[in-house]
Amino acid sequence: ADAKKELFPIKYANVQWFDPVYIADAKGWFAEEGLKIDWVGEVPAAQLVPAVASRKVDITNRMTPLVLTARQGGAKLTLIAAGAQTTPERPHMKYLVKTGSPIKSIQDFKGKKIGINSFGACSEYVLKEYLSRNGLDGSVEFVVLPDPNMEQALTQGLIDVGVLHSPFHEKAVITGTATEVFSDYAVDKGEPGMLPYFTHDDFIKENPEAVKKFVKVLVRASNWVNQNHDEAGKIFAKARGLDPQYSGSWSYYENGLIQDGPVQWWIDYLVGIGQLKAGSQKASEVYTNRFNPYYVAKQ
Amino acid sequence: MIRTLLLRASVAVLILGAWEIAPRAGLADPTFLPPFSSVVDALWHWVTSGEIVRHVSISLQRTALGLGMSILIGVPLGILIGTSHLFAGAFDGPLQASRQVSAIALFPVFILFFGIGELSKVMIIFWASVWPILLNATAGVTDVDPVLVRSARSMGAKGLVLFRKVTLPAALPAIFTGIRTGAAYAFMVLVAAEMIGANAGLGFLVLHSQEIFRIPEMYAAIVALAVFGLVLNKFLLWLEHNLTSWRTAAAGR
Amino acid sequence: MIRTLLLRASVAVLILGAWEIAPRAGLADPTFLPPFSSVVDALWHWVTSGEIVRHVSISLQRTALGLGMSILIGVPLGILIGTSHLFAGAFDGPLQASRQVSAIALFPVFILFFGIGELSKVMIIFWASVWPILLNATAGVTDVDPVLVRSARSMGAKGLVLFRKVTLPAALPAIFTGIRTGAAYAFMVLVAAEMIGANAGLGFLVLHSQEIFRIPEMYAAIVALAVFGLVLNKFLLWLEHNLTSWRTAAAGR
Amino acid sequence: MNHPAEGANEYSIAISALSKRYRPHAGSEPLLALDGIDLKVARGEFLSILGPSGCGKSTLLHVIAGLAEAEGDVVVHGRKVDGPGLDRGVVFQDYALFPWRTVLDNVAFGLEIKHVAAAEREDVARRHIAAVGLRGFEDRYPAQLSGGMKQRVAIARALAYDPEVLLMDEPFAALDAQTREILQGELLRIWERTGKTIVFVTHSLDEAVFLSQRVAVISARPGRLKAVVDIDLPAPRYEHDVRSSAEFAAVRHRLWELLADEVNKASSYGLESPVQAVPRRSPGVLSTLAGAFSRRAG
Amino acid sequence: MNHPAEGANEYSIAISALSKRYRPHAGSEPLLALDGIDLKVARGEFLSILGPSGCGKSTLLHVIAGLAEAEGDVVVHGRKVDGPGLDRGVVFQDYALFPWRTVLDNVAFGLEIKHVAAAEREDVARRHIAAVGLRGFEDRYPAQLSGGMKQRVAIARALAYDPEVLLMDEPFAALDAQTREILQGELLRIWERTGKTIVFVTHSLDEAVFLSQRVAVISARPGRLKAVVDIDLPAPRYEHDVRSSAEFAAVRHRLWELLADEVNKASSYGLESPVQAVPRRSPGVLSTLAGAFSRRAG
Ligand SMILES: Nc1ncnc2c1ncn2[C@@H]1O[C@H](COP(=O)(O)OP(=O)(O)OP(=O)(O)O)[C@@H](O)[C@H]1O
Ligand SMILES: Nc1ncnc2c1ncn2[C@@H]1O[C@H](COP(=O)(O)OP(=O)(O)OP(=O)(O)O)[C@@H](O)[C@H]1O
Ligand SMILES: [Mg+2]
Ligand SMILES: [Mg+2]
Repeated sequence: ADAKKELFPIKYANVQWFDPVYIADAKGWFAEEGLKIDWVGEVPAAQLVPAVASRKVDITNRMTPLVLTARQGGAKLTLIAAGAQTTPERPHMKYLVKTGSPIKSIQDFKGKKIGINSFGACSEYVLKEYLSRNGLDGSVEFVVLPDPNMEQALTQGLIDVGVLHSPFHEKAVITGTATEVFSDYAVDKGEPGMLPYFTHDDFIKENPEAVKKFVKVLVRASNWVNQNHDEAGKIFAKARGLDPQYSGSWSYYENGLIQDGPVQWWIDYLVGIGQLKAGSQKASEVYTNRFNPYYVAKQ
Repeated sequence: MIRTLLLRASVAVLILGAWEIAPRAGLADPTFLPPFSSVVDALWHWVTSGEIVRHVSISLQRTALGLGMSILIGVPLGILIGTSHLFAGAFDGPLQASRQVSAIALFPVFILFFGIGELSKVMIIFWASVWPILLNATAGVTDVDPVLVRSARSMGAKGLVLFRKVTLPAALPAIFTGIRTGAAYAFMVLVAAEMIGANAGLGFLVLHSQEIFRIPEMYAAIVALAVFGLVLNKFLLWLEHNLTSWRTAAAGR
Repeated sequence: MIRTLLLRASVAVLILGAWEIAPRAGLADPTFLPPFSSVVDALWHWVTSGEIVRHVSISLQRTALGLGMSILIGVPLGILIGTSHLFAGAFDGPLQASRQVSAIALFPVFILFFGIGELSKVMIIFWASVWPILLNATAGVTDVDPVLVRSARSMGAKGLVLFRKVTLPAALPAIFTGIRTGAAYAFMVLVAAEMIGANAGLGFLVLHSQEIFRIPEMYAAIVALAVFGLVLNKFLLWLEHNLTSWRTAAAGR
Repeated sequence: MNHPAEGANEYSIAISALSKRYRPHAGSEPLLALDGIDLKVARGEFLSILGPSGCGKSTLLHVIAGLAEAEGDVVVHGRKVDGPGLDRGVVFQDYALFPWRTVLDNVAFGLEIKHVAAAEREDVARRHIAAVGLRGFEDRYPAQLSGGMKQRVAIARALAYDPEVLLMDEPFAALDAQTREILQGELLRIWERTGKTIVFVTHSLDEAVFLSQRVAVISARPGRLKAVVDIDLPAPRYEHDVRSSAEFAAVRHRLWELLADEVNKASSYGLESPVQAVPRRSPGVLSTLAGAFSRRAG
Repeated sequence: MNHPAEGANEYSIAISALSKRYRPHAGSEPLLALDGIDLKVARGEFLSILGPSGCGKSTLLHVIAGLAEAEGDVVVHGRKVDGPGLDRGVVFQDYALFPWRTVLDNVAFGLEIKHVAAAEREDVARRHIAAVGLRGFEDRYPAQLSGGMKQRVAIARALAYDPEVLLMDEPFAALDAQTREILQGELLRIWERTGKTIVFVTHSLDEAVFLSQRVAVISARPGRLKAVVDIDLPAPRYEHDVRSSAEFAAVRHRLWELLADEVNKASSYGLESPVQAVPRRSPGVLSTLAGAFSRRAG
């Protein structure tokens, strides 16, 4: 009972997408390390970075470019684990069209209306990069739509292509309303598809042990997910109240180790489009693996 | 009486009937507008499982706190602006500017200052509902019949006494209209408020149901929200009726 | 006059000065509350680049259309409810229920019926702003002094003429209060409306700046929104003042 | 004098078994304001209604105007009254001017309803405004006028409108004695020229006697028709100094006596001991008041 | 009779060089409502103010009450008036009852302000309500009363409050002749017993003569003090049939003459041709009206 009292609380938001933290929490692995996930409830995706930056949430995961722009904006954030990875089977995003649509490849995107969940992040940039590599610069129209409304907009023909994340793309594909044209694996084999975990620098300074333990549990859970996708999906579905048939799970970087590549990809891209000042951010300063037991072991 | 009830009932049946038939007849996509009966099913399920109580009570608490704060702050402030030229001159500008700004736009600011706990939700509701309350309180006290004020002043009433015995009762109907409008807006932003850091509440239920593709549940939550709002509104009307009973007496023949 | 202006100016300077100094002095986290000057910088950048024009004009168009619809529908409907017992009996229930429901909760329904183009944005603004307009129009016509109605009826005025010449002018002040409250709410949901299918507009700018953590830009957009709202509000006040000039004349000494 | 003929067709207004109940609070005992009034007014007649305050005079006028519902029948020009009509014009006790209209537009209101052309409308309205001594005030709003001025606007408005029957509720009460006498004379002139039927509520005995062919006296609550008194004074009354005549004094006295009881009843309503009609040396109605004062002063 | 002594300390109210301007529209020519009024009222005096409608009587009362600002000085009991005070009570021309208070609570209002204990307050209020003949109506709201009843509530309210100076704006105008005479008598009794200073605005010559020690006559717009007339009638007037005396008739006539010009000026304000004071055979003020009617009828 005493040990329970001393569990260190980590303020954590209930994110809409798949997250191994749900698995580890369900399996009690955090408690084993003396941690407790203090669920603060749902926070809109757009508010996750501000929430961590203002220390109302301790750790969360969002795409790298958002962390980079936030750092430029003055937020003291650091990536502490690699998180999800785009693989051919389990990509970060899928480009869906209504079943039966004549759109079959990137070439068919020309002049089409594309639904994305926000500007300034993966949905916009990865597709833009892919379009420009195919000589289709500026040939599409982007409109913002929340992920939950994407499938509806596709069905009603309000958009031609929807950029969907898990578990929304699973639902749309499984119900047969939409078909995948390709996934973000198409761009540099999914290099920009990393969905890393990050926290506030002050949190690291004040609670290095807690960060270490968190990363340890996270890596354990991520590795477990990589081995048990179906079961992981079920646990996630249960935690979210989701119909298990629509639940998906992501692939995770081996042992949660962050590499230069995905981070540098984004730095280069953002500098290229003028969103980041050249030389202002170095990949090695943006992330750290020093809380990762595997990294420490390697040292 | 009976005729009105019949009329009301038939209009309700008509609307709900259309809702039931449209998706079934293929006039609307049942994935996005499921038949009303499935919505009732979902609602019924929550009721029998008792789950609805948890959501309603937390939403009620947030609304009551937010609206309560709006009343406690909006009414006196509105009255101050309506009565004091100095105050109106000084604060009218900033207040007018502030009220243009949506709570949704201020999410990061709310998170920064009030966190993501109950306080931020209450503050969002407060932010949305305080403006009509303030505006109507100001209008109420400015529009008080000068003849009555003159009469009371001639009897030595001034300052707070004048305010309490004349300005306030005369402004009460307007203040109540403001409170009812404010309550409606408290409801409107309940969903927005429960976007931040919630895991229970009717607004949360709407959003969450949508996220996890439970569309009938989403509508069930919307219906529950509407019913909840109606009940609150009726309560406020009842309160208003009792506090300004002289108006009914005057109109009654 | 000059004293009021001075007072206003000094309060404004005080507030903006505090905004400038607090983050610089470390009293507030400059990441979240950047000094006012950086907000002005961002705003100035938009102005010189002319980008602001695009956002303001599209937001203005959406607000004007939504609010215009609210007035065109809310005022007559409110009046009908206030004057016709039959109508009130039939539609009061559904309307009261509807107004409890947040536009945000209804996103799927709006998309279903109005798509993701301009129409859905206009409808969201309409949805938010129509209720106070309707409510106040109803209150306005119900509260018309019966003595005046009696007097007009005795001169043979009835039906539409009675309405046009007595009920409407008597209810006008209340209707205007409703329109101004409605306009404030049109503004409040502009941000929500521009969550759907937008790629321009002040609300969009707020959200987008938030997403990419450009906090000074976010505040700049909020300030632009507030200024825009203030201008609209002043315009409505001016209109009200001109249409109900008899009130000023009565109060003027 | 054009005394009311008894042929049914000659009646402008025929009231039978008229009763009116008010319900002060929902579910409370109804208050009987008028009780079984039977009254016929001939075409072209000038009838005044006298009675103590609160006896139901305004109520009766409203019922005739079709503005209030009541039990019993009111027939105007052979048609049962079931609402206000173009044939009856009302001057209200509480002015009832439209605050958002200028004096000119208030006076023109009735003409607007009758679809009189704008130019003629303004012309007629201006003449009526001048006639009640308010030239120069055409563009004022009612809130900018004194009490008496408002009342004069209300009179001009009802006259401008030109209905067959005029129902006037203490129209001259707020006027000064002189203006009042002038307007009384003018009202009689108008009545003679146009042959309007006028029902005139007043508190003033002199006014009732000077103006009317008949005076109906209503009793204190509940309002019952106590008496109808014929006033047989020579016409046109404004051309003689009728007020100084012996007949005038006699009729006035008769009405005074009729009223005295009623006023007593009305004033002592609920008092322990009824008071004399015109208390001279006896402790009067306000003696309790005086008592209160001396207690304070002492 | 207790004629005003000239010692400065004896004055209850001293008005000097009082002018009041209204501005009907922003930026428009101001309207001069009162022009250079000089008037002193002795302690315990009963002064009436007479004048044509719209001459500024109500305005003058409001200025004395401290409810309206004006140029010039008003000194009450040696203190310059700069707002309303507990020493002056007002009965307003337009009742000014609080619609959300019952009759009882309306009458008790002034006592509430004076922090009289609840029980005594109710007791005093009930006695005053009974005294104006409204017992049984304690729980009614003003909207449920007739015009005269409202006025009586307003009178009871001002008396219950017991101020040293009473400012009354046509308090009896809406009452019937009988109640009016009764209340006039009672007002005199109260005045005598309590030694209050009363400033009384009225339209009625008879009322002014019967009640007052002095009558101030105000001229038509702009309101100037035209004359102050002493009324030397025996006291207590309610004990004799003062109204029938020759002195009464004489004073009344003097006032009539003073007023006649003014009323003419007021009524003919803006008319092409001024009208005679009491038009007998000549076309009167409303002749244009009559013309309008016959044109219609023809
Ligand atoms: N608020 C106001 N704005 C402009 N003019 C006003 C206002 N109040 C009164 N007046 C004007 O001032 C003049 C005097 O008004 P006041 O009410 O004092 O007259 P009065 O002598 O009491 O008349 P009455 O006997 O009809 O009550 C009038 O010409 C009136 O039109
Ligand atoms: N709306 C109402 N609700 C309840 N009672 C009312 C209402 N209107 C009038 N009464 C009552 O009806 C009675 C008659 O009122 P009415 O106004 O007809 O009197 P009146 O003879 O015109 O009096 P006055 O001479 O004082 O104007 C009064 O006792 C009054 O209290
Ligand atoms: Mg009456
Ligand atoms: Mg006056």
